Amino acid sequence: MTIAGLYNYWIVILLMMTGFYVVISSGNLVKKIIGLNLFQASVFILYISIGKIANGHVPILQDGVSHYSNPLPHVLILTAIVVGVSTTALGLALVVRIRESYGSVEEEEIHRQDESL
Amino acid sequence: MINGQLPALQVVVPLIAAALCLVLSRPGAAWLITFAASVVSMLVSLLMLEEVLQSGVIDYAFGGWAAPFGIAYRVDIVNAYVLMIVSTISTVVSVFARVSVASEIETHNQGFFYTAWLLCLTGLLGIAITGDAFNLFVFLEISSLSSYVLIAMGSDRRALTAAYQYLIMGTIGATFILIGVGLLYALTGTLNMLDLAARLPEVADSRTARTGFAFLTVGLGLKIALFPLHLWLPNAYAYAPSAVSAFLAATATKVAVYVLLRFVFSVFGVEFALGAMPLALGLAVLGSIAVLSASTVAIFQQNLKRMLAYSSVAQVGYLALGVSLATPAGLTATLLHLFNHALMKGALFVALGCIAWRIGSSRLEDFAGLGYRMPWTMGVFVVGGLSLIGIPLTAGFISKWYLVLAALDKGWWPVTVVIIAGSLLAVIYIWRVVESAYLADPPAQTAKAEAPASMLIPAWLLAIANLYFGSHTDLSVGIAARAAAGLFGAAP
Amino acid sequence: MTLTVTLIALLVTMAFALIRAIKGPTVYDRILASNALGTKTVLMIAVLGFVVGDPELYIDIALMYVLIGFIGTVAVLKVSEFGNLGQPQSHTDAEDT
Amino acid sequence: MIDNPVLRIIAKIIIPMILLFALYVQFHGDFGPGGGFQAGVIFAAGFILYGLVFGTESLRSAVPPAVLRLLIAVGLALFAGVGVITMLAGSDYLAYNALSEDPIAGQHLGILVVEFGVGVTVSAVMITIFLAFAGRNDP
Repeated sequence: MTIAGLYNYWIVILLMMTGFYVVISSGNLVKKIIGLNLFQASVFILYISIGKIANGHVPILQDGVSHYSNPLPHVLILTAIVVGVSTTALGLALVVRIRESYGSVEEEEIHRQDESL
Repeated sequence: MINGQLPALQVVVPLIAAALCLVLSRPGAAWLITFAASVVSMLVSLLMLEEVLQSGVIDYAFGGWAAPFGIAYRVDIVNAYVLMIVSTISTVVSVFARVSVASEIETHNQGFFYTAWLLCLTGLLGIAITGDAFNLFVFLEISSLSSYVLIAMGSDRRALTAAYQYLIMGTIGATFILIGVGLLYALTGTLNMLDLAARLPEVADSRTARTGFAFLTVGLGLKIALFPLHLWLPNAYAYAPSAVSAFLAATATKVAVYVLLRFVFSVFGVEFALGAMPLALGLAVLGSIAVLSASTVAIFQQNLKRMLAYSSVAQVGYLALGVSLATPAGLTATLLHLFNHALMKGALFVALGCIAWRIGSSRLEDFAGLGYRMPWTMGVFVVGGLSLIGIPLTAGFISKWYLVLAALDKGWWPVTVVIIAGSLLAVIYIWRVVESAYLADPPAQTAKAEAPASMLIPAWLLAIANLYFGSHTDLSVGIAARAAAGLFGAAP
Repeated sequence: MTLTVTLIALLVTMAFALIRAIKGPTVYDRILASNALGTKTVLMIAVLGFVVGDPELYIDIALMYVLIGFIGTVAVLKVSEFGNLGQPQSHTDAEDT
Repeated sequence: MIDNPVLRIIAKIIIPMILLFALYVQFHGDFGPGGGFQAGVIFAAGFILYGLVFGTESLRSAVPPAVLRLLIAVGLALFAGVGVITMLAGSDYLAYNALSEDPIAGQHLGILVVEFGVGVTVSAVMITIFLAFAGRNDP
């Protein structure tokens, strides 16, 4: 029961490990960033699922509602999403520059070019 | 009135200066703003240090919301001490940066460079001052993102791959910290560090608390470049612009170490972090390996910036050893080394920056006869090197002395041996440089060609500070001891 | 009850669209499938608003999703057709380069 | 893509709607889902659609990079400026109560200005990012 009841954590762990695996195993710099995004997205889900309260309502003040979900994790994650977007943009910008100076986005090829210097 | 606002000013001044810098992208103006903002934040941090030493902790509630609801800044001796280190280093290095940056970075990018510098400073100061765990993550990311930009501006194309590597590893580390904070929040329902410290002991025996702690320490281990997680550091420091190497080497890992101390000692408490969890053993083992292996690797580096970067990894090992002792004496040594290492690495990297500016290289084979060509710059390098080794009458000696004493006090003989072995290895890698600069056959051209005064003055300031704090220990040791006692004594 | 049935029907069609987006032999199949998926998502958000009991909040979100989704489709089409996002180039230009 | 009449007409119809909706999200944030971050992104999305259909050159002449850079700084300055004003009024940083005689009116005014600053910065940053990537191959 608890194992099925905590399904949100299973989803988080699955996503997290998928993302982490992509970051570590992929030799393609763009794919690494995709993996990183997946990894971060899993944490966003972790936070948001923590904030949900059973039968809780959307946390906007309304008449006749007394039971709200916790809005704080949403606010925190909004900030974290902005950070994630900035990281992605910066990472992709670096990949563009790397591609311009090395002519490749494959890690092995870049290492080979650096070694031969 | 202004005194009460110091904690906010500490962060807001560099932030507004960054916005100004972005608009006035002319290099001269941008540099002036950076310098002015650094000076102002240095003054603010000194005033706060003074106030904290006199009258105790400063609390500051953002937006007028009191601590558990709003974001609260809380300055005690440890914070004020770290803030002082960061802002002072930024001021000194920014003096050096004007000429160095002008030669290494294209004119149209210099405005962005100084903007990123100020944002990095904002982030580092924010990490040190905030009393809110999530706010800490945000500032951590501000400083990390801007330091990726700063590193990528290095003139070598390998700076790009180094920055990319740092970005991937740094983001993983930051996300780990985010997970840790999230788990703590799920457990206690608060993000304020004081509240966390108050509520954690009740639930410390749960699996969530242990998982959160593990995520936090691994994430911070990445940020402080503790031994197996240090792979991003050597390349990042080696290919960054000289001024950035000096600034980051002297501040970034220090602030991350501060965060570790804050979480271990203030939030989780000594019994849980170093007693119930195997952190002390882990830090001792990894710290020892870091000192020995990184120092050994440093000996074989031809690029001196890379050599100093590996030496930084070794110094992180000393810091970890001090923490692992779990005694006030060990913590004092760590805090002392935090300050002294900022001074010596600042001096060494600034001296290297002067040399790179003059001869356009930081490789060992180009150092032949440099002791005669650039006597003043090499003087700084030698002083910094002696301090790094830990020769008496330099700052490095003091911190190592305290570290050895603390280890002996605890009866940890092997740690003492490791520290002394690390110093001997440092003798070797510094000696290689000195030998090549003074004793090797000088090349034909031996006319004196010094770096300009605006680069030499900050270099010598740092060198003199190394000597001063090597003989006048009241100030540094006094503050470090009080800060350590504060961390051990009570909640933040 | 009707709302629940609607939701289930939407989910089924979304699943079909997803299968086509993964399998789709050509780029256009995938784009069309993902676009259809986007449209279904908008509908689902609107229906969810009625299920939860305050449609006004959810309509805002649905509207935003429509507007942004359109831009995404245009961007993907442009990249697949011309290979870049920048120029306002016509089809003939692209074939020259 | 400018040759395609369908796309051109649709874009011309939809862009004003996107911008209007962004303003709605920006200023309705007190009562519904919304706020500066979201509104900034939606506002930028309108410009990005324009850039996609009519080319980055046209977008760049509509909002020159220097203006974008200024807007980033202005948004940040609005945010920080409100804090400085509250500090000058003798209260803590970003304590909106000090902005007006009536604390509730002060709160409203403060959050409105701060969110507007956030929105301006976010939209300027998003357009800058789009131009930086999409406009790379420009001659």
